[in-house]
Amino acid sequence: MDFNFTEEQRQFRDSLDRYLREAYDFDTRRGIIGSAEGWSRAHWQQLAELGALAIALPEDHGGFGGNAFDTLLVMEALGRAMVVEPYIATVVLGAGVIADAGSDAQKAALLPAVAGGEQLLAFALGEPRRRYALTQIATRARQDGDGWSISGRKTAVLHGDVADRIIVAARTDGEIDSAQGISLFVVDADASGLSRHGYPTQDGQRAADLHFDKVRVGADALIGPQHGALPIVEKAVDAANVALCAEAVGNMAALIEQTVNYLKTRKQFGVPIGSFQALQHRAVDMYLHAEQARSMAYLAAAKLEAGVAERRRAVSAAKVLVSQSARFVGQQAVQLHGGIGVTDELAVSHYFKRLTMITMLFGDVDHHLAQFGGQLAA
Amino acid sequence: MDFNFTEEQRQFRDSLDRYLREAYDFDTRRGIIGSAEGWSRAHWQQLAELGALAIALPEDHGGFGGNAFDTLLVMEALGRAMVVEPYIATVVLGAGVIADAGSDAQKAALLPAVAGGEQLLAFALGEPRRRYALTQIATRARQDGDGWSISGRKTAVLHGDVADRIIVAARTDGEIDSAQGISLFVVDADASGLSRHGYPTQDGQRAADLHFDKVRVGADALIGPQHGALPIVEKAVDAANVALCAEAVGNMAALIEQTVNYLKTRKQFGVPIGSFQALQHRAVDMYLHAEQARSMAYLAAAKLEAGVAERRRAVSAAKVLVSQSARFVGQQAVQLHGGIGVTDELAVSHYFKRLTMITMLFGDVDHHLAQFGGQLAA
Amino acid sequence: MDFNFTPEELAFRDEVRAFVDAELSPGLRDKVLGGKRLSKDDFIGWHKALYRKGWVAPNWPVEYGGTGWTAVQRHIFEEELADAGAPATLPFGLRMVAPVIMAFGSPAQKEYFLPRILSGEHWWCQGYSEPGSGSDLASLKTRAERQGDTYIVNGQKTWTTLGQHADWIFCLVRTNPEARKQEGISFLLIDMKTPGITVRPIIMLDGEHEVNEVWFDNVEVPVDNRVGEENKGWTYAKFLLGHERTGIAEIGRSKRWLKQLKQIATQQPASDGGKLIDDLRFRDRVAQVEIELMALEVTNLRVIAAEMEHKAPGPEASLLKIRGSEIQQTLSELMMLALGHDALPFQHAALDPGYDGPLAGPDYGPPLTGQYFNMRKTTIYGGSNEIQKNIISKMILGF
Amino acid sequence: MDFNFTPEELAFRDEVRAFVDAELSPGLRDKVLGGKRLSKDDFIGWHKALYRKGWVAPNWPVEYGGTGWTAVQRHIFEEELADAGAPATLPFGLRMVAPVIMAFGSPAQKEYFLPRILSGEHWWCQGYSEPGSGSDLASLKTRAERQGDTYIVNGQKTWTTLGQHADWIFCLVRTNPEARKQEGISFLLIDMKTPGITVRPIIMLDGEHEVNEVWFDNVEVPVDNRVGEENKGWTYAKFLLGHERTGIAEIGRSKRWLKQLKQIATQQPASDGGKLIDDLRFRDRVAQVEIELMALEVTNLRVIAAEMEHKAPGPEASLLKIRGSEIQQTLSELMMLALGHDALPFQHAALDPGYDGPLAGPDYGPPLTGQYFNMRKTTIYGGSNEIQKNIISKMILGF
Repeated sequence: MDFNFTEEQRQFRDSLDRYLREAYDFDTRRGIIGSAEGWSRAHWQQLAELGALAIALPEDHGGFGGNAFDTLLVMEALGRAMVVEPYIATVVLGAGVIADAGSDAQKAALLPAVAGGEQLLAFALGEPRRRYALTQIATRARQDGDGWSISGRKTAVLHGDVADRIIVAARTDGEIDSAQGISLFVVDADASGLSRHGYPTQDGQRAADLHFDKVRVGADALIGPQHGALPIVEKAVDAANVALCAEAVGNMAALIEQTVNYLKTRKQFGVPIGSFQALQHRAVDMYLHAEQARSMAYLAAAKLEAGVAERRRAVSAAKVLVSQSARFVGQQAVQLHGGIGVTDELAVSHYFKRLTMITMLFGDVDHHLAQFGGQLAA
Repeated sequence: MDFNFTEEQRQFRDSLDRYLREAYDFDTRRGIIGSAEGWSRAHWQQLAELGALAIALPEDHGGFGGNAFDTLLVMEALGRAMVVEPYIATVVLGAGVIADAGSDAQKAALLPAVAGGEQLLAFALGEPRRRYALTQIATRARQDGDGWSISGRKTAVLHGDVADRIIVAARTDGEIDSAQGISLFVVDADASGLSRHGYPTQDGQRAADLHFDKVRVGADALIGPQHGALPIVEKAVDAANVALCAEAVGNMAALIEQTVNYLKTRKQFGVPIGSFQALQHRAVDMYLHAEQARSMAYLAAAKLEAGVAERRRAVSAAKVLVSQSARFVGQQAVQLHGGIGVTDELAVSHYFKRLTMITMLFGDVDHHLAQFGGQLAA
Repeated sequence: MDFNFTPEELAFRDEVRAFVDAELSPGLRDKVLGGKRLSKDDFIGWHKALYRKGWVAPNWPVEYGGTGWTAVQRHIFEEELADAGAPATLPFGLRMVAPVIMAFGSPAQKEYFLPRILSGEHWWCQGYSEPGSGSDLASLKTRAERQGDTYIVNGQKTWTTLGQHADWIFCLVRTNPEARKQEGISFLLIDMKTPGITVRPIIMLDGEHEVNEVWFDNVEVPVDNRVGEENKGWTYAKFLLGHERTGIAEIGRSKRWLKQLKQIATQQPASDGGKLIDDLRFRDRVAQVEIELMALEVTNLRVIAAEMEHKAPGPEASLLKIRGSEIQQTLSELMMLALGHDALPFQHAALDPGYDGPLAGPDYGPPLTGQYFNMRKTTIYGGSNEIQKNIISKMILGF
Repeated sequence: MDFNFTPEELAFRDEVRAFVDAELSPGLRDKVLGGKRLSKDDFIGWHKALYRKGWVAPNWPVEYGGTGWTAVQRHIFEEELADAGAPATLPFGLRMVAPVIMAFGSPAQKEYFLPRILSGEHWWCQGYSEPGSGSDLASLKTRAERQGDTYIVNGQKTWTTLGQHADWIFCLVRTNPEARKQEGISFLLIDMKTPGITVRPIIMLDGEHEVNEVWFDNVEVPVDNRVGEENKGWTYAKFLLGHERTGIAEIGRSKRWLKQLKQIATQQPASDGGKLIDDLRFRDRVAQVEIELMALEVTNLRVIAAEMEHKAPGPEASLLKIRGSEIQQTLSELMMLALGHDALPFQHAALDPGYDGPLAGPDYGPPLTGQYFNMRKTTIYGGSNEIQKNIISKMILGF
């Protein structure tokens, strides 16, 4: 057991933090959100140059071969700066699925391009009128010659409007809710029959509803085994949840720092409001939540390569606790800022909104509590 | 609508409070708990003389014909003083069942004697290895000549060791968990075949495990319809829960008063600890809980004579909220007292223990949340 | 104690229902129930309908145009209107400045302002808070210097709700900078058309324009527009704050939201493909908040009954504010949670009545996430819940 | 970062398990796991077994008889012992007074006391708190007046855990009543057999005798039994308090309780007649506390790793105290709740080993309600959680 990051990891984190602090401040972010695209290709390229996109990708395909803790460090830094670029969609989900289950040809085609910042990916999973269960897939892929024809609707696809390629989960067999019969395909974003309705999200990022209307892909579009992609989907979603947990840890660290500073400087009744014990203790509770959340993010990262049951258990546990912490820290940061906390002007409300969305992406507290409770080891 | 008590009710409450304040202080109570019997016949007689036992019993049988709000006022006063005498067992449950469903002969035989303080009753419902569902009754009553033979075990029967007569819920038909086939009987405490193992309870009261081994009773022992007693049991338990809620309201009022006084007088760091804002706000939270609990106790009392669905809904709602309040107020009262709060010496730990048991008697929070949620009106 | 309505109360409820049926247009009703943006005309139209019926100011004495209702009647009225989807009347004229004018205003002020507040001719807004003075209201810095019959006002107010529509603003201003901070304040009524007043929008975290900054640059206000005595404004301010908290429990709206939450949870899917309302965990969350709301409703009635006896709003109003705001927050949070991934899209345009563009998720979805964000204000405004706890601590528990 | 045990760590765990298998008697194990009362001999017997193995003082430097383990080894050791049902070693000698003697004691004190603490020959108790000084420890009033080579001690200590068995007590006493309250305190080691000492039991809310009052009536203490300098005792006291919090997260015991909770919930019925553990609501409560405990375990390891780097216990220990105590309380509460109506009987005698009288409810039932009551102390003792929050507020957040 070892509970320290390596010297290389610390240096990498520091360089990333330094870059974001200098180049990606709150006003810069506001400008990016307000732009037509809603994200910045220039900053994405900078992240690529810093190695942040390649860090955890396999060395054979342009990556640095890092592990889940490297991804965690990146996500925490992105969280501190509230970066809106498509890291989870492209790197964690998209490249993650390819690295995990793609053919050599798929890896060679996509991973170096992701690492270099040239390719954006998205992962189309959720569907209208469905909630969080990963088996609730109605989108169909039918064999069509030696390829496939995909039809169905996907919703709230993270960065689905800006991605160059979409990895889509579709049913090649079985009924909705069946664990069998799910397959994954990679589809060009400009494929004929694929229409995208993009929109900003509540937290300043982008997402899209996708409509697949007999979208034709070749046999080489299939990722992993036909009918048997559920384990790949599960692992990808677990990885995304760990990334979200790490991002939330970064969000919370920044938010607590800003809140404590505010309490120390904002004066009422002639004294800093941070001199009121009830507010001090609230800040302490925020700190306690954030520290416990950090521990769970670490634990989940550590278990990401463990056996399936152990992995899923740890990830659900982390998502429960991090979400509860995110909710408390976000709500209280707003509350302690008072009126200014509910305006668009300060970063605090933006952190709060991102933290709120994190608690609802890829399974909320109830969903993960159910999943964890179903594996309650005696 | 009217949210005030009548002048008579206020006077009655005041006289009861005055008596208990003068004659039933904490040391007196300690002496009663430490006695061999664990309750005081003298104080019981005083309560009878004050009219507290008769207040809500029917006028035809020695009572004053009061309503659920009168019982509520009594219970709140008993709660303030932490009275350990068998009011719920004898008056609310025992006499309540007789008044609700007993024959004229049963009423005549039992109610005046209860009102006068001469008869103690107990209600034998819960069984070993069962939880809170009222249909989980395995005790059997078999027809035996023109009477009945009762066999089975009852546990945690409130004041079951001191009662003169036991009202027992037994199955005359059907299997465990069946709503049909439950009947009620009144049994002499010294009946042959009935053995009692009495014990003190965690909150300074008394209870007993009862073993019915072919206990023979006559046909006139049946209370209400054969096989059809579940509605009577439900109503009795609802009434007991309202009484417990009212008692908890009294407990909490006294506990908050004592805690606030302690905070104002206990000094640390040269100042009363009540000058610390975090502790003040904790006391405020106790007050908020207690006020909401009081409202729910009133609401449940108001609905005790309403239709079954409305009654059960209100009672479960009250039990949920009052229990949650009782838990918070009890725990925080102990915490705010510090070390002295976890000793046997002060009343605070005794209130805490009683409040804790109240949350677990006749259904805990989860049980009543389930019951309420099952009737979630759209 | 009697929790049942009397026949008279039931008849009154029927009268209220008949009025709402007749006067509340389906269009306005659907806007309110659907969480769409309300226009200035929406508010004024409904205000005038209530005015015509004589019901716009239940909190006013009968001689000024009040209704003379009992506490129970007011409870019925508020609950029925909220349930039906009527817009709330705005408090700034009817429930804030009007009681101050009645209690402390000059005969001329009463005669001029009160009828226009009642009729809805004047839209009022509030000039209390400043950027530097939130909970510590008395530290306000906006100055009014007297020059003959005129005050020259300079400074800045903030959090001015719907000030963009207002005809008049009531302001606390500092008329004596030398005195202790509570003792140099006066209470002015200022025409928003006066030269030198600038209103700037503040965008809230949900992207909406609801509050404003109001800047005063050498604004001339006649001394006749001062309420009461010079430098005694703090007394009137405290009087107003006591009245402001009436109705702050927002029970009517919360009951409507609870109903809406159940409808949404009946329509939204659970993870297993069934209905979300049948998911035990979600159902328990709904049940819990329903129970808390039941308790708050009784508490509210108990407090009103006690106030009727003592004839003045007491510190118990702080209890209603705290629990009422928490319940509103919980309800809005549950409605958002019910959406699952449909909570994610930010669909600003879809809140405009008549929007018929593309929609992500169900049609009831677009307002819900922003509503949750917006409701965070309820534990902050009108005296933050921390301030309310200080009040209870001092006034009720005696610390 | 690596959350897996190394082969060496796994081998060490096997060694610990083999030791426990060989040395922990089934009788003692069952007492601990069954929540029965432990006798003085139970504690001492297990202490001596650890002493013989050289494992009784993992927190001591090797030169005094410590183990020289890594933080991970200590973690493994504590967890294995707790899981197996070994009694905890008592902190008063090993983890409170011993570090103070090592750091500030005279050579003679070190030579005399440390081996006897290690071997278990001396049972120590703590003389810190007084009735008037809880969180405000420095306000203590017990006086020690110097007369030649002797201090004459008068006063009262309280909350003296297991003082009824103790051979020695370490005391904070006031040697200079004139000085500022922190500056007139000395640290004395007092033989409990000295004339003038009276120990009186305090009965706790669960009916148990665990703590005591200790009265000093003209007790003569040799000046040689003072640790360090006169009037510098507050420095040593703070040093001790820093060490006291090590291990206060009680993770080993909480993990054992979690296991026990699941066993109980598997045996207890649900209202529908099934198993309680299959009741979703109860299962969720268990899951929630398990998740919090998982987090605390990692936090504990992170804090220990940081301490190994910085070589001193920091204010992060307050975090462990707060969350550790809350988790213990939750676990004890859930075990009680699992009992349903079986939580009601007060069966004091059934906690004695060998009790075979009548029993109400299941055999694991009798200790559980009292245990919940008793655990309320964990957020009070060792510096209440409010005090811990003050520490974090000041030392970590910088307020």
